[in-house]
Amino acid sequence: MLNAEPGAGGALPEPDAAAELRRQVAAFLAAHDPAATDPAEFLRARFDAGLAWVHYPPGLGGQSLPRTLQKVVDAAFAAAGAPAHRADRNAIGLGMAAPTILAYGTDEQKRRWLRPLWTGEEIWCQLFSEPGAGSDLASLSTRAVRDGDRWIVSGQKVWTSSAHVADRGILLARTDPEQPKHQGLTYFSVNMKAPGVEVRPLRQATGEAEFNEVFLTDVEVPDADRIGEVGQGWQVATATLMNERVALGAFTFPREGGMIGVAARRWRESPQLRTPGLHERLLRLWAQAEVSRLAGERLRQQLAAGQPGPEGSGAKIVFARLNQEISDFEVELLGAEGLRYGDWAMRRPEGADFYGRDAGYRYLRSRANSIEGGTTEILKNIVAERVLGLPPEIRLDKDKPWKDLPR
Amino acid sequence: MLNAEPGAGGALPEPDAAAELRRQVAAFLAAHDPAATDPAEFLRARFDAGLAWVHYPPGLGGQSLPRTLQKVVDAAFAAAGAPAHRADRNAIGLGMAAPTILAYGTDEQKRRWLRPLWTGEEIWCQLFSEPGAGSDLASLSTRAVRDGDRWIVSGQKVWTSSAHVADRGILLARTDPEQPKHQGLTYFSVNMKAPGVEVRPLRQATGEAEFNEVFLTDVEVPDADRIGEVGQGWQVATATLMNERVALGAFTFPREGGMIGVAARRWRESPQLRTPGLHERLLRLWAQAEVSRLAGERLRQQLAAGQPGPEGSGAKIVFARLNQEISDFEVELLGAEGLRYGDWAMRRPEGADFYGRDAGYRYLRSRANSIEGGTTEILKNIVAERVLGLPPEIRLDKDKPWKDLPR
Amino acid sequence: MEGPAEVSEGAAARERDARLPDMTYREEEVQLRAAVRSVLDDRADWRSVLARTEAAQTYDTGLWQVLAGQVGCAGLLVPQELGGAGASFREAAVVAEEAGRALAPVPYLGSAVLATAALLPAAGQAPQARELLAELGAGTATAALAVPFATAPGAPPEPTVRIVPGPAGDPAGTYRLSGSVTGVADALPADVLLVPGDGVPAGLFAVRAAQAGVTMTPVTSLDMTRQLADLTLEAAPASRIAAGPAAGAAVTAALRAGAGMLAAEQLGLAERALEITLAYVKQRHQFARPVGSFQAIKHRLADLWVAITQARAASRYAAACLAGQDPDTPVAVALAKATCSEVALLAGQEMVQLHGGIGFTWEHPAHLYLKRAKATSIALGTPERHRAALADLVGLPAP
Amino acid sequence: MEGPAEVSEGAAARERDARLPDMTYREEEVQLRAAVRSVLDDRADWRSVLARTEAAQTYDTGLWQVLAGQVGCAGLLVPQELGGAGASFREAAVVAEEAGRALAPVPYLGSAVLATAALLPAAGQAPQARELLAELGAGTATAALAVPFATAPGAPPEPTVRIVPGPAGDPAGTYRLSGSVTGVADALPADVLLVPGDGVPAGLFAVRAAQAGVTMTPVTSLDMTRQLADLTLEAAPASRIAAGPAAGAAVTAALRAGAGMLAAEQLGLAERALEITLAYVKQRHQFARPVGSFQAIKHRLADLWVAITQARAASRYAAACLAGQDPDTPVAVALAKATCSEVALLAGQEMVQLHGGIGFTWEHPAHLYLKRAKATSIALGTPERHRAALADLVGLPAP
Repeated sequence: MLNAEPGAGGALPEPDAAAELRRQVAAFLAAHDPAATDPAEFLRARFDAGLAWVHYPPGLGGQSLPRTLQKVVDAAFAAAGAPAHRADRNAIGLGMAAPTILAYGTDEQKRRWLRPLWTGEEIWCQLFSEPGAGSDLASLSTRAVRDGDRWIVSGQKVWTSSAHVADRGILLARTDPEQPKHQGLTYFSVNMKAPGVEVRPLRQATGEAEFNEVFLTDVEVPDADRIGEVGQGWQVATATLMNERVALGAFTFPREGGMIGVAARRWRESPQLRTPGLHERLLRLWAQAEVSRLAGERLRQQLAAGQPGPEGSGAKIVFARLNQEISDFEVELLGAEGLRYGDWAMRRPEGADFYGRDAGYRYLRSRANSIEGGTTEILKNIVAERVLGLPPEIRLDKDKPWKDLPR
Repeated sequence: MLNAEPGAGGALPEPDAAAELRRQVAAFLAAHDPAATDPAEFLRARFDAGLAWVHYPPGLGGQSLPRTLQKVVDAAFAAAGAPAHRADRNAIGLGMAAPTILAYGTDEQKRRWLRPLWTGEEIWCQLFSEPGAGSDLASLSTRAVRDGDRWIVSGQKVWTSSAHVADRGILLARTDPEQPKHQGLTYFSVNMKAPGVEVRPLRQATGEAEFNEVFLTDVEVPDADRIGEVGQGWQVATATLMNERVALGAFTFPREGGMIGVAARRWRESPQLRTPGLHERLLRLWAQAEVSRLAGERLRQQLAAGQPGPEGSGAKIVFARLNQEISDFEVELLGAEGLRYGDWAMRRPEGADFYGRDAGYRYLRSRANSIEGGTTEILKNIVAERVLGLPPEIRLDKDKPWKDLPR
Repeated sequence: MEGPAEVSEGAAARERDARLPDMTYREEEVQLRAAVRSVLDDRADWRSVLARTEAAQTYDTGLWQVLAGQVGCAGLLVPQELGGAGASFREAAVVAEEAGRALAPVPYLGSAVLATAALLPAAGQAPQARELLAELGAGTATAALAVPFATAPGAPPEPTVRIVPGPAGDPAGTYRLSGSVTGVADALPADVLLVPGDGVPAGLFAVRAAQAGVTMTPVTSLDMTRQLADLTLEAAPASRIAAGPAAGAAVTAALRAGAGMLAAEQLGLAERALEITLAYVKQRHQFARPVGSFQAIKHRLADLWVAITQARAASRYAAACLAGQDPDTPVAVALAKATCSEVALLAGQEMVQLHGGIGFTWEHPAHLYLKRAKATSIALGTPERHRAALADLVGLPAP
Repeated sequence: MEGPAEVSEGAAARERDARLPDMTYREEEVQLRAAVRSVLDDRADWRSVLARTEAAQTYDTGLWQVLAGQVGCAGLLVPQELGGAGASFREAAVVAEEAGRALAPVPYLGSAVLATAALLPAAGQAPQARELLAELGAGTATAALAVPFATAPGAPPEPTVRIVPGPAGDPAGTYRLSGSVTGVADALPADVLLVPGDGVPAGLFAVRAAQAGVTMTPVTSLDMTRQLADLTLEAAPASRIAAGPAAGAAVTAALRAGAGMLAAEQLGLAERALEITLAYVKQRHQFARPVGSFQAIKHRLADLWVAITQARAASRYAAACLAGQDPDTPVAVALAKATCSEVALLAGQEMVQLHGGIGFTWEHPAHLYLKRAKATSIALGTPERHRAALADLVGLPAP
């Protein structure tokens, strides 16, 4: 999938290409006055002009240019006060669905889905995890049964962000229970407004619901909305998840930028709460947090120098552990105040709000950091097997038909 | 094996039995003046009088009395200044070999071996572990091949305490490589002075050698020295090891009696070495050590009240961890002095000397606490499977012939 | 090879060990446990506990009536001459363990332990204390000790409530109190508040909750199963239970007993969290195997079980010392609260993690155990504060 | 779902990040590593390292000749105008990593790092410093900084050596020193000792080892691969390298650089310990499976590997800061020494444990790694002392 990414090379050297792009944006703006054009109309036109994501192919919003040039275009549009495509509202669509559609979709699917996805007119969500299939995603049970040129889908999905606002979802479903589990899966795009799709908020320990459960009851999916071949679903989904992992590494922290900054500030502001034992813990956590920041920066430097290493595999393990230990420390530091909680009311936030809420929230929310996006246990298996070359777990489930596996 | 232990009940109520034993000892002492009798002769006579180990059967040094009465006899002999049988020099003989012989030996073997074992005239050692068979003892390779009424034994044993002073050893050897590993083993008693037995000290990280390697090269063992049936070796050895485990639980600690006492004294004596971080660590370790002592005492109280629980399974795990953490702390507390070591000279001590040597020795020697007598990893498996009822590891080695197993 | 004990410093040490109090569960304690568990199994399954957290009344007064009145949990520590059971902290700890297992939303710790223990020293002198103890023991009233729940036994804070002048018509023996106390446990269902108040002399006062001048504000609490309250007094009528140093000593004794019983509660919590987690990992399959068959999971659960065996010894020792008024009680309570706090927190955190996603949802008990574990690790003194207390108690001075 | 970074405090923060020095290994550093490793693979396999610990000379002067003279390790930090390589602490750290991997019994840390770093500040003023640097860089002499190896950078102890009056015939510029220094690293093979001495003014003095009045007593050391020595001076002739505050500053700078390079050594040690352990658990079978196929073992090794990735970042950051005389150097060195000490110790302890019995025997390298790890965790400041230094450096004040 990473190799299928377009725009690895461009026709022009970068400075010239940048100048050319700026010329194109200027010409586009001359033809479409941002102040006078309907925002959706403007974005659709921008897409059609190949100025949406420049590393995508011509006709699909781009010009097959290097990805690094995207910032040139974005800056030029932003400077002109052009309407934004609200990438934050469609993270799964842009980060996971779009590259998958590009790599595995038919020409017709690309034409149909990519433009409204990019403009934000269609929000996408991801229907992968199930109550019975978490770490072992390939064991999922949601069934898709063929019926002529359509599929009838039934099952339950879980941990679905944005499902309550989404127009479409990428769906992994079992099309052949007689096959071993990785081979009986097929990948679809499903209309979230279709009959039989029911979205319920999934309330979590913090009191709120960032995620949803999605119940699928005899949902009709046209075969035209299948992405990839029948039985190829695992391969397509793996590519999707690889895009997720690539996306995670792209952020940067300043010193004391993360959770440790909150704890350090609280320490500085609260001399009356300090004790020798807490001081030891804080210094240890501060050192670990700063070193993990340095490790992240070092990884970025290596990538920039063309020396990718396996070090990234450990970053999420460390991140989760530190978030948990630091927030644990913070609640203890607060003492009496730590026994109070902001609000248990059920809400629908867009995501975790580590810095807008209180210490108790941070403590609870960070518990999920070692579960979501790959449990720490699974990540350690990956490090042990893929990085250290230790023998894999004995697997009894790879070759038997899925229907015969214990569940 | 525990059920095979003799002396579970006695004919007389305990106070009467104690008085009767005291009368017997008095009569014995009247007949054998401790000051005037050769010590070995005295001990042999004491054995023959049934006053050696009173819970053993008549004719084998005892009177089938409850084990708790032993202290009556020992106290009476000690008060008279009678020669001791030096139990400390023959811990494996008394603790492991003797109960095994009693349970599985022939009458002739019991008559031949138990008296000199008890008197200390014959020291025993244990030839079980091998370089290739540690945690997985049943995979051992030492071969015993039958040749008429004798066996020819070849192989290498390791971690053998007292082998360099021992007269006899209990030996586990493979007699049938075609059988699955637990079924092809047989248990022997071997003469440590026989041709082909070579004992070499096994030097350890501390510089000294508490243990030996024993090389067996075509050693002849009479079939009369086989203990138990051919192929029954695993069962017999399991009984031996269970006696080892029972022996471990019999000690008691006062507060600050163990390694923590050394560290606490050092702390009290050395104000100049104290730092806040070390203080936190010491308080934590002190609390853990004291709680582990309470847990041991609680276990003893439960046993005394006839409520045996599984809690003992965790005691050695905690003991090893604390010994290691406390000695680690102590070396760090010492700082500059911790960089020095007493003596790397190769010596042959009887066992670990945790309190006679320096902090560096304690640090190094305690590393073995989580390996010897069952690794912490194996003990955790035992807790998980036998106490918590979690599924056993997938085993691929139980039913195949030993000779076909990967090694 | 080495076993867990080369050291045995002779007869003197063995004698001292022989003095260790009985840390087992005695027959009558086993029976009490069964009685309490049976009630809680019936009336405090986790779904009803969860529902209660969002009800108007977050305490289950009906359940408390059964436990207090029928099972006799409220009067365990009340002397027999006052109608109580005249039992000891050993039995009280057994009830605390069960309350912890179920996260029962009842004011057992606040009323039957903290308030009762604060009243006991005054029972000889103050008739009000005797009357109140009789009411508490019979379950006809509940009380709460009005100190912040985070207070550690060794460091009772300065009173935040003062004696103020009352109107001319006050009957003799009536005081008036003003001030506020934040984060009080088990105050919401309390009929009577025991309030440390400043004045000449300072004292411990009993204040009826249902009267003018007393305001109780529910606190949104991290532990939803034991909701705290902020208390405000405005010239609220009060009677004095103890005065001067006796008042401070009563509060300290109550906090120490409370910390010991809270440790027992944490032990019960940890045990139950492990049980639920074990059941889950045995039944939950991933990769066509029970999750509990993976060795890394097995070892973590073994670690937790071992930690619980240690916590149980510490908790039983504290209960036995409190019961016998052993001079080692301050050490025992510090050990128990420090140990059980950390073990309960480990259990709660492992419960969430080993359940995976489901353990992070509202509709699963894991978060209730986690929140109780985290809150109780702070309540009545953090592990660190209890270990710091050991420094003086056992002579390991700070730098 | 959440990734490792919701926070990004805008452009200012990103700019500060952009200022982070290069923490990768550059091409010339990779080449230097290969050259050093090749020599050490040839001449410092673990059996010869073990044998050396019981030889009369516990330092391998032949090996040091090769590393210093042929590979140029001794002169990395010596300026080019004095015949050195004029390289930086980045390259010096690479050599330290390799020395740590092999536990090489050479005075690299003592002579090429500690003594060299102590001389560098004086190179502008003192001709003796220049001459000595040239000798050290060329490998024709080695030196040691005569402070106890346990000394942390922030807390140089009071000098234990004093200037004493010399005989009448002493040449001008000659001082006489008396006193003793215990536990000095890399002193045994040293030709010259750099001794902090008390007097008016106090100073840093160079003392030739092979002369009357200098006694060096080998210490039986926990780390057998770097044997310490106790030094006694009795009116030993000395020349002054630096005086007054400059002397103290030179010692502090040397200790800080030494701590940073020792962290690199610990990183190398940890990596090699992990490699050897991995090779063992892949090949060692118990229960007819490689020991490394058991998940609990796999997860522990994964934990160790993750810890090493963290240690590498800390170590490279310290080396880069030292190389660039970055104002963040004190923070960087404290982080590196605290982190790498703990990771090396973890690696050494896991190496012993995961080898089982064989890892506890003399005839296996595990104990050598363990002893080096434990000793270096104390040397030049324990992790706790380095973290305590952070309290001031980053503004996290003690209670």
